Amino acid sequence: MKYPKKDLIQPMSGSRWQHIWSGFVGDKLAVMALIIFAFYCIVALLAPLVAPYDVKDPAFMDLMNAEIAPMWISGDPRFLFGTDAQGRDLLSVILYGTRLSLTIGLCAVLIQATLGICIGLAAGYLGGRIDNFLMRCADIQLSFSNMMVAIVFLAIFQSLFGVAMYQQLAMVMLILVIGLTEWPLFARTIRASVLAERQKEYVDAARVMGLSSKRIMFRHILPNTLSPVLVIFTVQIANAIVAEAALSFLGLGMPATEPSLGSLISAGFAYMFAGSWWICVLPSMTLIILILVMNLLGDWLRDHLNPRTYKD
Amino acid sequence: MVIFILRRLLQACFVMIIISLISFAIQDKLGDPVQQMVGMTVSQQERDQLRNELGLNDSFLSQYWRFAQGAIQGDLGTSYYYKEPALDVILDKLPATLELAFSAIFIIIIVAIPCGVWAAIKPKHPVSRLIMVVSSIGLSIPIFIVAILLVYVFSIELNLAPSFGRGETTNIFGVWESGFFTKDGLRHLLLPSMALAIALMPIFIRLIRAEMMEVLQSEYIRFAWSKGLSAPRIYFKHALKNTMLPVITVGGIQAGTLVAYTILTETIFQWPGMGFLFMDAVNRVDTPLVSAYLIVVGGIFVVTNTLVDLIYGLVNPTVRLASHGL
Amino acid sequence: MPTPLIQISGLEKAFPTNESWLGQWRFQHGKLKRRKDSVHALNGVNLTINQGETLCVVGETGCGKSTLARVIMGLTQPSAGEIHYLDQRIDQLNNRQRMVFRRRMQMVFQNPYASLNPRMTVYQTLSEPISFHNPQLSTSQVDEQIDALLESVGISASSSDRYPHEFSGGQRQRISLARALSVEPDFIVADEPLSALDVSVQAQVLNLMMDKQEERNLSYLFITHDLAVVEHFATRVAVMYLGRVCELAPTRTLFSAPKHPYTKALLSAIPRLDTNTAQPIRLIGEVPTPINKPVGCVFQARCPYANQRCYEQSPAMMMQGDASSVACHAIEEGRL
Amino acid sequence: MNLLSVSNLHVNFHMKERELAALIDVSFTLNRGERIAIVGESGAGKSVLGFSIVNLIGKPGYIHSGSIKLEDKELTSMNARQLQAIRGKRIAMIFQDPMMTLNPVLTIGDQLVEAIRNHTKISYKDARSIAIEKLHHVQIASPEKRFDQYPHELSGGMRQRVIIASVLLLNPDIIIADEPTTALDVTIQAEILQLLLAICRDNGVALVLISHDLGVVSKVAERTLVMYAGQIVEEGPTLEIINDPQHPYTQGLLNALPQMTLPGQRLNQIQGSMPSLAERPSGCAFHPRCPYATQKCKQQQPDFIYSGVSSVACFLVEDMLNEFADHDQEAQ
Repeated sequence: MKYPKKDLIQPMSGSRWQHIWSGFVGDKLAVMALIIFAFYCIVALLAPLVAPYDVKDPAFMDLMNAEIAPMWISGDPRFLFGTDAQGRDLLSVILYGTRLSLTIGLCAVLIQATLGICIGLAAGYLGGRIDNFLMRCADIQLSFSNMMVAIVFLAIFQSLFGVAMYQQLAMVMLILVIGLTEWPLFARTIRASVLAERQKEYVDAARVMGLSSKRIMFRHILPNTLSPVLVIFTVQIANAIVAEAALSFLGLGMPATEPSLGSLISAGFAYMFAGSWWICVLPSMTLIILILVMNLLGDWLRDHLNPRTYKD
Repeated sequence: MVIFILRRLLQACFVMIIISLISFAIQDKLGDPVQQMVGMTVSQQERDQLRNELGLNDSFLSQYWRFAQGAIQGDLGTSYYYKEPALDVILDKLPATLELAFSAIFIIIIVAIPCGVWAAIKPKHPVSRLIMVVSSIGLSIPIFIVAILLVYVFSIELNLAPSFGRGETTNIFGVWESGFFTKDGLRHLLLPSMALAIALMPIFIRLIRAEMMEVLQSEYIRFAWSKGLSAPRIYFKHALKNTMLPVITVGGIQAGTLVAYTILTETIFQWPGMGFLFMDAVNRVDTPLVSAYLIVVGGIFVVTNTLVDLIYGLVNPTVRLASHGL
Repeated sequence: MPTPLIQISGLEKAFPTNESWLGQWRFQHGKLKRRKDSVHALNGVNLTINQGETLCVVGETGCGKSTLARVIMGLTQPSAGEIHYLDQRIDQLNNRQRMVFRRRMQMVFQNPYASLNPRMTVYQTLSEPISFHNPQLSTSQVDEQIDALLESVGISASSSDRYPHEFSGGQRQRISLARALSVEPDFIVADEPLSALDVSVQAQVLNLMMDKQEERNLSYLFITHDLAVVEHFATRVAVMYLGRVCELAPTRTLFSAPKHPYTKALLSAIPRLDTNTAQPIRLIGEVPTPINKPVGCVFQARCPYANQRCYEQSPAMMMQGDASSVACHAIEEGRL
Repeated sequence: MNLLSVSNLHVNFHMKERELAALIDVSFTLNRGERIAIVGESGAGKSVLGFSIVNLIGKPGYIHSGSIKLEDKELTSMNARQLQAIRGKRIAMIFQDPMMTLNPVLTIGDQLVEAIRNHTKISYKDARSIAIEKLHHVQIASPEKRFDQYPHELSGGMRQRVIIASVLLLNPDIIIADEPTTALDVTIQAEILQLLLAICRDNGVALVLISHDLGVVSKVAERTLVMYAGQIVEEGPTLEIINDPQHPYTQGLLNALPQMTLPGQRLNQIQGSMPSLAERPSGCAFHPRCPYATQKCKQQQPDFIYSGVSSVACFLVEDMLNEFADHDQEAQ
């Protein structure tokens, strides 16, 4: 039987991405967060061009200029944000520090995500004993907290290699340690959503069609598990940056010669009591705003990509 | 119940074996005990002999077996720096850390639950908005910056509380050095425990709010309203208990973070606890102390996780059924 | 004489309960024993589906009717028993061998909101099976087929680039049916396809299914709990209880003269529009969970006519005079 | 005096962009001991109506205007404390899914006793014995044992019985039952319906049954309201509505039932589906699906008129009545 033209059903209007986009533009906070985050990224990327001084220049460090207050207090036009105890221009150092922090955060989360997604997919897809074993490992790892594990391992490496040697390797070590310690979060999320999606009837429908399990996994299930991953991804970059900063603060991270935001704060802490608050406070503010913006973006994504809230 | 305990024990054994392997590897690879025991003047031959006597040339496994036996009897080696059994040194500092952690947990509980619940019940109220904004910002401030700010504001600028040390302590039962019973001790406790609490608080406030809001949407809460129950009864008897289930789970996970944060806090406030000792030991390459710390912390984790699971089982009747089998 | 299309014999399926290794230990008679529990969803099902007919399977939650559908479609492996498609045995095939039968047997699912992949447009959803099973077709041929298919189920072809969430429940169920029809099967298993829909929309989907049956000479295995739909739609009805078929009869016979005590109770419980029907027959207790493989008749615990034999011996399907078959000792013995 | 009278009730949903009307100008009355049913498909607003009676619509819905009177007390203007005294005590509710309605972390006993003790000042012991008596009343075996169990230890039918028992505790005047059997199996549905019916009859309780199943409604209710897109389109005695529906929607709904056609025949379907709140058509909300729709239906909303059988909001019926009236006049 053929239906006459006028009886054919036309769907309701509106599409998912339009919906999300209009929701995004409507949310001023999210737009602002995105703009600030983009600003951070651009500045970090272009740090060598934007920074008023070249941090690699031997003349950059000049003890004659040590501890000059920011421009709006000291009136010294050379240093917008003042200088630190070694006479380095704080603005340049912060720019490079941000660049470093972001790089470490991003690389670490990429490792986390790769590892976590692979393990999560394996556990969710293979099931049974492997799943049980992997998830038990994830539980144990999770209950130890990544900070704890990172501190312990970096401490061990530092005593193993000696401080001088360690400082050369610091960046790689940080990325590896932060990257390797937080995989359970990704793994558990992916596994949970793979299990949830596998239960759904569209997967059965695909199986009934005779599609291969690989195709079902990657074409049908995986795309549907990606939104939670995106959310975690954003939040985890923020967490990785914080972890890096904390480790650097403990003296287990980036050395003072190649400072990240964390080591800048750590170095500045000593001068707080001496009255040179800006050495510590300005990098702290930079860090806090960066983390805040990323958390806001993560929150927004969580609220809007979650299909459960999206339903109506 | 028996099953639960059996499973817990198995898991605990597994975890402790891993930790002891790691800490053994640290002791084994870092620092040469022979070097520590004898001076520079001893010849290579004598050293080798001593090595043999100490069993250092045995296979890794048999060395580990010896280490494990020692560990079970409470012998985790001797600290190079303090020249005392490592375990004793650690346990000496345990009360300080525990007191710090418990005060922080106490603060978190008495602040986070009311704030989270309020923000969930009255989401549009200005106070709730304030709570959410503050906790969003709080979530983004790393603990060491919180600590620095506290020091700067309360200690340097306002001079209200001391910024380092533990102050006066009293000895109770001959084993526990407590700072709870003197005014000075409490004053010293104030800033570190606040720093620790503030750093972990936002997670809990947001979690409690989110869970509570979800629970309040549920059918059984609607049914409770339709029975004409009073608002406090619905919020605190019907909703809060359900809200606490996921909060307890997250609390268990955050216990690990809490211990990690004590290291940071103790470093900043020079609080004479285990974390401070640990960082000192790392800087001094005092390997027995480092490995002893690991084992003690591992033990603490196992105990807290078991406790959390027990509490969860007590609150959630569906879990209790699972262990009815026996 | 109708030709049997699908023949099912002695089909069993037990799902192991998800307990950890430690949880399997039990104290029994003062001894610690290890025992693996499993839920017995199907306990020996024998059914034949004829060409061009609609066989409805009815039963309450947990009677194993959905498991039956999944086992026939090869989504779940049976624990025992055989399934034949015409004269070929299909229950032990691997994925590649099954491919031939995938084109002939298709399935429509219960939940219109979960049975379509939310990340795929209607076009993608339909083109995937068509081009997968007909690799020789060019893109334009596939497009043509999709347009024709959509219009044949009453959906405008111009909406093929829409995502499932833009359609209503009834429309999604039409798309589901279109997907099942896309490989031109001759047998469709429909697992409660109407239960999530509103009455007025149910009628639309049911009409569509009947139209397609007429058009393509389809056979349906229609699984439902709604007896009104069964009465209207089915050629024959199988009543299931706790993993067994307890009565199988042509629709009219079943509704005019139900025989098995369970069927009687079930039919009397339908809330019919006419207000002067008899009081529903009350059953004792509720459907038990089949943790242990049942001994004797599955219905014994709730049956008002159960005697010692019912507790010990499982009744076999007995052919009755009016072309129905019933598995009941009471009827066999003439007690009922 | 009517026990409950709802008049000109408007309920809106407050959305980000705009206000959506969920109930439009709903009026009905309920007498003491009377059993009425509200019938409609999902999205018709029947649950919203049920919840709005005790002001439990839930965000983002709110009562925009209209009045709901329990005897002479206006419910819409009551404060939270006054409403609490009404809920459970005078108007009780039964919900759709018994699996979700009981609090999973409290025992059955806790949830029963608190309901009694909330409204009357009696000791725990007395409350317990009342609760056990009511559990017995709803035919639960060994109520003492069930009293201390948690909801997850009970089956669905059993839980719905517990819920009915908890509703009975305070002998309310009205029970609002929102799809009380939809989540249950056929045989258990029949038992629960019988139980509900017996309880209402025996105690003189008025019942508002919200259901999509006309079969269920015909078993229980004396009077039926048919809802479509937030409005009542037809109201009358259940038997009359089933045997002689006036509104095209009611006709369509009934004719779409499988038992209305011969087995194997095509069913009489209604085209299309119910519009969502945001896409409410102009004029009579049913006109895009109505086979008899005229230009007038697209532009104006029909008023409620009494057709001789039931009250209907439809121009078709109105025109027909007018024609008859004209005929009569001519004949005279």
